[in-house]
Amino acid sequence: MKIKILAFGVAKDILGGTSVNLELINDATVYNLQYLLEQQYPRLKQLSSYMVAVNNEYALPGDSLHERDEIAIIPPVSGG
Amino acid sequence: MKIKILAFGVAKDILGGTSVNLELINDATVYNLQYLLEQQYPRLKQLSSYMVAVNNEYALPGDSLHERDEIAIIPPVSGG
Amino acid sequence: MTSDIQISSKPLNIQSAIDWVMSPESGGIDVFIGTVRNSTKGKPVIRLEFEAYEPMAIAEMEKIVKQASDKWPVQKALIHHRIGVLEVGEIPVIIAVSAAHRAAAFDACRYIIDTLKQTVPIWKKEVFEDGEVWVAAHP
Amino acid sequence: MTSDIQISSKPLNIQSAIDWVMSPESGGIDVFIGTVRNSTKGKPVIRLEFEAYEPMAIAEMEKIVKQASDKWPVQKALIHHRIGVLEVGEIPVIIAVSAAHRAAAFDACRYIIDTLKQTVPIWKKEVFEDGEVWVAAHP
Repeated sequence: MKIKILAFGVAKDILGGTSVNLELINDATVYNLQYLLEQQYPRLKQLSSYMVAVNNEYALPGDSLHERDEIAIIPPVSGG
Repeated sequence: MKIKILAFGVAKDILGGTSVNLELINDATVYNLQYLLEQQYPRLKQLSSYMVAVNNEYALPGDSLHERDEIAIIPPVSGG
Repeated sequence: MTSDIQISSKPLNIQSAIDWVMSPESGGIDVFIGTVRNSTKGKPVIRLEFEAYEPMAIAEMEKIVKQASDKWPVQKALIHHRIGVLEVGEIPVIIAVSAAHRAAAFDACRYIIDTLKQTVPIWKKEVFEDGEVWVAAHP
Repeated sequence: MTSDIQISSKPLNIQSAIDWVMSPESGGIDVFIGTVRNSTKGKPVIRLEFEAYEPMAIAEMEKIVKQASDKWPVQKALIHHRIGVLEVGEIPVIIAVSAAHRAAAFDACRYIIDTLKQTVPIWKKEVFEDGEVWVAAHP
């Protein structure tokens, strides 16, 4: 399945834009996505940490992804 | 010596005005003053508590009073 | 640390109080605003009347601000206290504290209002429909 | 408990934020105001740039306000967060909480800003004379 990943903050710099499209196996997990992203964008591994959000909620590594999900890379937040 | 006592809040109601004049022995202490006041104004004893201030500072029972001191009855405060 | 401590019989101005504590060195400001509540222990309050022993109240507030700035790295601290007759919704007190980091601003602001309520010679009379009472005067 | 949560690219208005949380049932209001500091770790800051993942940031702020009102008896809670370019002295965030008694207002306000800084997807870039950095991005 094809999914679109939104990127913010430093992740936008690392991914080279506000979103990227990726091809993932059906029912891929958040963990699968992170593995693939870190292969393609090794600088992600240099972050203090980062989370994946699915449909505006923080997701866990074992959560499954679906084709129309809104998926985002959330680098360490620093609002306020 | 003659001293003038300022009264605030509920003490103003008990003493019947914003100030009263009292005759005290020379070098009377805060404790002496409180004793005399409570004789003349027994309702003072019904307060939760009250303090005496001398020259804008809270005073202790053993502190001495002097003729030109600014003396005030401080009932329980409730500002803010 | 600089401070601005005032007792006033005119309405307090929140914006100018906050403007006063802000500075380019500040990262956070904590502000406490007291407001006159329409009831106390379930009984409707018509208005409040505040009275201060002004010179001593100012001296006590200066002490409190000094203690707060000894305890926490505060940049500016302001206490404005209103006296006289206040209707429901009006503001008896504004406390504003700026600091480089927010923890100091929160800690100092809370310390100032908590201590003010214990030591500063200001008195509040609650006026009800059927009478009035000096707050905290009697057990 | 009612809340007002906004993300805005326009300057935040302190007075209207405070007016919104006030009510005749309130006895105390605590307000936290973040301000852009002119330096970080001793290095002069020229400006900040804030970016938000808006729908998720709003959802996270709603969760935080809900948690705060589950923990403390809060009457109204407001979070206004600015995004875009902010100069030194400008205001990235205002949090205002009203309650019948001040302890709840202080506790909830501090909980909201502390939690916001940990969980809400908003990012800050510090711009220095010689470069820029996304805050907290790297160890």
